[in-house]
Amino acid sequence: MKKIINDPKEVVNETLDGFIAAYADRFERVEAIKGIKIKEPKDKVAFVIGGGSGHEPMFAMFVGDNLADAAACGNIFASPDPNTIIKTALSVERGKGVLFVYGNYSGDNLNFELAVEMLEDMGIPSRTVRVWDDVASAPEDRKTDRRGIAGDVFVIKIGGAATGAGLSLEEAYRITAKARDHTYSIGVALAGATIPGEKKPSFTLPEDEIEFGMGVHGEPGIKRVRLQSADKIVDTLVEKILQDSGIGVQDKVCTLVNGLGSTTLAELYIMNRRLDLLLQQKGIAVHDMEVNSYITCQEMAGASITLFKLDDELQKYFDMPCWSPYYSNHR
Amino acid sequence: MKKIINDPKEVVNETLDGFIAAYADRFERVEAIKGIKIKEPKDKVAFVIGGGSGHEPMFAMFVGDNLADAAACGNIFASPDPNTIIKTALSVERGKGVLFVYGNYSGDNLNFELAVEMLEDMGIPSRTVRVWDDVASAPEDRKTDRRGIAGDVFVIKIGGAATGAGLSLEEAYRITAKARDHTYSIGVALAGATIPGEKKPSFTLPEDEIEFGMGVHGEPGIKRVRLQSADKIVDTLVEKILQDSGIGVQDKVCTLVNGLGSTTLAELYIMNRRLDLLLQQKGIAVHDMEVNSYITCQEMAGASITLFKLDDELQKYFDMPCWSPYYSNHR
Amino acid sequence: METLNGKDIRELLIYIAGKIIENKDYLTELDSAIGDGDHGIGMVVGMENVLEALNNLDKIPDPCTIFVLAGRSMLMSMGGASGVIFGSLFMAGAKAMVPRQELDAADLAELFQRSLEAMQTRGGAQLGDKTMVDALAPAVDAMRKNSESGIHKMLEAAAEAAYEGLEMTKSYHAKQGRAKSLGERSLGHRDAGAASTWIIFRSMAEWVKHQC
Amino acid sequence: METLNGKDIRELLIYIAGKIIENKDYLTELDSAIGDGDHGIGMVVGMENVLEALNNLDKIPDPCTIFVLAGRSMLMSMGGASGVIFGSLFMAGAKAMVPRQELDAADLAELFQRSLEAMQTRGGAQLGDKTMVDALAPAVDAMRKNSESGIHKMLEAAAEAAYEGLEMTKSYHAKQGRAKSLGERSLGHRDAGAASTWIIFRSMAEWVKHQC
Ligand SMILES: Nc1ncnc2c1ncn2[C@@H]1O[C@H](COP(=O)(O)OP(=O)(O)O)[C@@H](O)[C@H]1O
Ligand SMILES: Nc1ncnc2c1ncn2[C@@H]1O[C@H](COP(=O)(O)OP(=O)(O)O)[C@@H](O)[C@H]1O
Ligand SMILES: [Mg+2]
Ligand SMILES: [Mg+2]
Ligand SMILES: [Mg+2]
Ligand SMILES: [Mg+2]
Repeated sequence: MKKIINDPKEVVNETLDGFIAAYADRFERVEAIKGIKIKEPKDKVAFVIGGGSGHEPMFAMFVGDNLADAAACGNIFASPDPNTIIKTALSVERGKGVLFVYGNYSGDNLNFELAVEMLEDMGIPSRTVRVWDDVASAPEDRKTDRRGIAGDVFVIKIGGAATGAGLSLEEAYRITAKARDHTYSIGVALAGATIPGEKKPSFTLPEDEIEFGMGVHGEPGIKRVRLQSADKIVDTLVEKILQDSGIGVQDKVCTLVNGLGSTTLAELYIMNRRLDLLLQQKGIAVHDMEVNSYITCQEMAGASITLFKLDDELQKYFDMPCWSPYYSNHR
Repeated sequence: MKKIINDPKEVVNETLDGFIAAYADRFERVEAIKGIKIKEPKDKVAFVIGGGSGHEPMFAMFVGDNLADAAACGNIFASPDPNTIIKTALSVERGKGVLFVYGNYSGDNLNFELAVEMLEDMGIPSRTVRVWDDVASAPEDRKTDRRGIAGDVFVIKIGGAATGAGLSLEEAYRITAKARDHTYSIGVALAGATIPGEKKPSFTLPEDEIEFGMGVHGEPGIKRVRLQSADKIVDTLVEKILQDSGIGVQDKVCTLVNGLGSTTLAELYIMNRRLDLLLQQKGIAVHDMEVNSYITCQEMAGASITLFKLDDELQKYFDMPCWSPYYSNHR
Repeated sequence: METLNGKDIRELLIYIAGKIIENKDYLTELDSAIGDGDHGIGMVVGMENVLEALNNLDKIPDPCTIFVLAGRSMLMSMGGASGVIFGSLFMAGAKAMVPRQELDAADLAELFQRSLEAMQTRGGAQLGDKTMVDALAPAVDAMRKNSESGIHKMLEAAAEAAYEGLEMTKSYHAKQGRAKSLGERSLGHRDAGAASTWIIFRSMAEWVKHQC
Repeated sequence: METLNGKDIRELLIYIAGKIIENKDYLTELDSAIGDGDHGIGMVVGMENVLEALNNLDKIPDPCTIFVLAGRSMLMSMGGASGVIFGSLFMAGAKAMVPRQELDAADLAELFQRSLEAMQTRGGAQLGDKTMVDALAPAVDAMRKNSESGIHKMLEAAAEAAYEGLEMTKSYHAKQGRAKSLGERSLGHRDAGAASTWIIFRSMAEWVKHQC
């Protein structure tokens, strides 16, 4: 795969530079490391997100008003190191502690945990919400083994709103963890992706096959089948989510159809059409539908569906206005 | 190329359905044809855009507040037919005439012209701005032969603001045409794209080659070279635009780095970094930088750079707030 | 057969539609080389609409009305350059003629002559611009020259002239349509619309031959 | 050589770094099969940082400090699971030891034993979970068993045990790291981190051998 890059090792660095060039009025880099922060963090619990790069706009571009205060960025598909995490957190910490949200991966867990230990050694209270929304990645009784995928969006939305509302660390943590526990996703992959600077895609799929449950780094999924119609694909994804989550009649959800990179908006909307129809049929109320490529995986082809189950409290925070260059709430 | 679709012939139709499912509070379909409109058009000159589909979010998803009132959508890479254009225009016309913006292609010209003739036969005054921003597609003395590519974004932004400000058809036309005449783009392609339902990509490029000046439908460009660094690519693109446009010291511009489909945001930001640097070096002031995939070409890989030269009048309309699901002005 | 009535024109157009649909991939391939690769798709959409319109006729009107009907079906459904261009091919000339129950060879020649003129006025393409005009203009020319030899001979001559016109497009720089930005690089490639035009005239000649 | 001083450890680590960098594509390939294909990239980033740190030393500190320095360079720069895991491999054990000017075979065995424990506490991986622990644990075991035979023999035994551990990972279901969601499908594949571990121990044995 050809890419428009300079030195492969500088991809993340130069991406962040280019981002700041476009939004220098609002954001700045954290000195010496791969972090992005809002220029003038408010006097509130610091809300810090992070993870491997290569999923743009996630994570760096979800920093903003009532979203994250800062993002710690790793290399492509690699968690940031503890040094990056700590410096990023310190750059926006205002004496009220730090709430972290990141995806539940070995690498992220190890690095963020270490960072949190070091922060606590420095007397800075920190809480962590790991996103584990991918219902395909482990059975329900091993929920905490599940990967974090596109559900990040909802957890970050709520974390940003809860900290933005001036809640205490404990309270913001409680609500954000609840958001996490109300978020269910599953994806389908059609074709692989190449890490910048590498020659070969990290996985390939035969020209007539697709794979359900594949992760956003190309981690293999649960079932490989022949290419099916969009409607059939959506039926499978939704059925799996409803089964796992128990979401049903009388429940109210927000939805996200997330593209993985090279899948077109048209395809995502064709999926959304079917999703809308299914939810209507099942008597599930829809509060909001999002369709976009928020968590990509280089030029991987495929998409995921996320359902975020609302209760009154979560809806209140979901409806709070927010803004970042790629995600904003216009309600 | 595998795609997540149902019947290839229903791609546009189902895309629009899925879009309305997500935004039913604001938009609706125009009955019986492939058109999208805002639900409650204001009492002003109707602003209608359109063109072939397959470039999502352009055109359907640029309908919104102080943007287009409606969009007439053709099949993938094919202009809408006159019937679609007329019905779409009539659905938002409020007795003050219609301003059309579309890309300068044989097919669009023929179909929109025919539609405009029929509308005028019905007593509805109409004006048309064809976007011809692609400096690679014809020399300056045949400017009106140039193709419309990502520059659409700026022309639509200004057309939406000018009609939204309540200007007369003539006045809105004048300002929108000026915006068109201030817009310059050029692109580079890395890999081809496949129309849904077709088996083969409509063009391919060798694994180590890129092509400057290629159009957003894969129309061949002006120069094929070996893959280069992002910086070198941007240098070539910017040089060509500056040469052609005469933009230089003391001028003020808005910029857009537009991805064609499968090119990642990271790559676009790496390009933006260099663009910012070059403009600084040349003493060109930057009012705003946009980085996104607004005008795609299925899963084509590549990007374009657009410079939009501001004067006081254009800046005023550029700065007016606007909103659509994929494009909004947050100033 | 020395004249064609409404029923004949209907069957003729249905035959043409079948042939265009058969050749979808060939047309798309030509358009891929120097255009955007959708010409076959567009023509098939148009022809399917023609088939729907012609298969659902309550009663058979006069031949010009059938041509107009087919042309309008294309014009109002296909989109793309070819929607207007090929819609006009069937519609513009037929609309301009005084209605009559049967068309003889001279009438047919006149009809396509008028279509050609309307299309050039609208699209601005000249001979040598590498468009369907390069196949259509010689075909019309051949029709006028051979209209005294009867419909079948005339259409054979038209088809042959269209084919030669199509082959000639290989040697032209494109000046209209998507390929015009290509300059020299369009050399060596046939124009997709000219290929459709050739298929249309060849199909007409074939259909008439089958009736003999 | 029966003991290693600071200078030796520095050279040993530089040798390891070179070997890991040489094997980048192999490591990435293993990670592609059941992970995300970046293990080679991450290890190279870490090793380049180790090289930078060790090549810019003003004076040579004691061996444990060098190990800590190298481990911290990895831990604070690599990210990914392997940043913490392989950083700890060099850092955790060395940090826990009483500083001394030279390390003998038993000291080395103790150092890696302590690293293994720290790593398991932090990462939670058990033998058979298909991680680098499957190569490290047998290697440490072999070191303890062979610490009386001298550094070279001990490291040869450790490298061999690491290799056997690596080969064993083919028969395990992954229970840690990215591959854990794969279940049965991880069978037949080697763990990438175990391969790095083997390369590290093999390189240590090689380096010591070259000094004899
Ligand atoms: N101005 C024109 N006059 C005559 N024919 C034209 C003109 N522009 C395009 N064409 C014909 O249309 C064909 C392309 O049709 P099609 O691919 O369906 O449209 P599009 O270019 O919109 O994709 C060209 O091959 C050419 O023969
Ligand atoms: N909890 C853990 N304990 C020990 N080793 C682990 C653990 N998680 C992952 N690893 C090791 O790390 C390797 C993956 O490293 P790497 O690819 O660099 O990280 P990532 O999984 O973040 O992409 C695995 O092959 C495995 O050996
Ligand atoms: Mg990784
Ligand atoms: Mg087209
Ligand atoms: Mg075409
Ligand atoms: Mg990995």
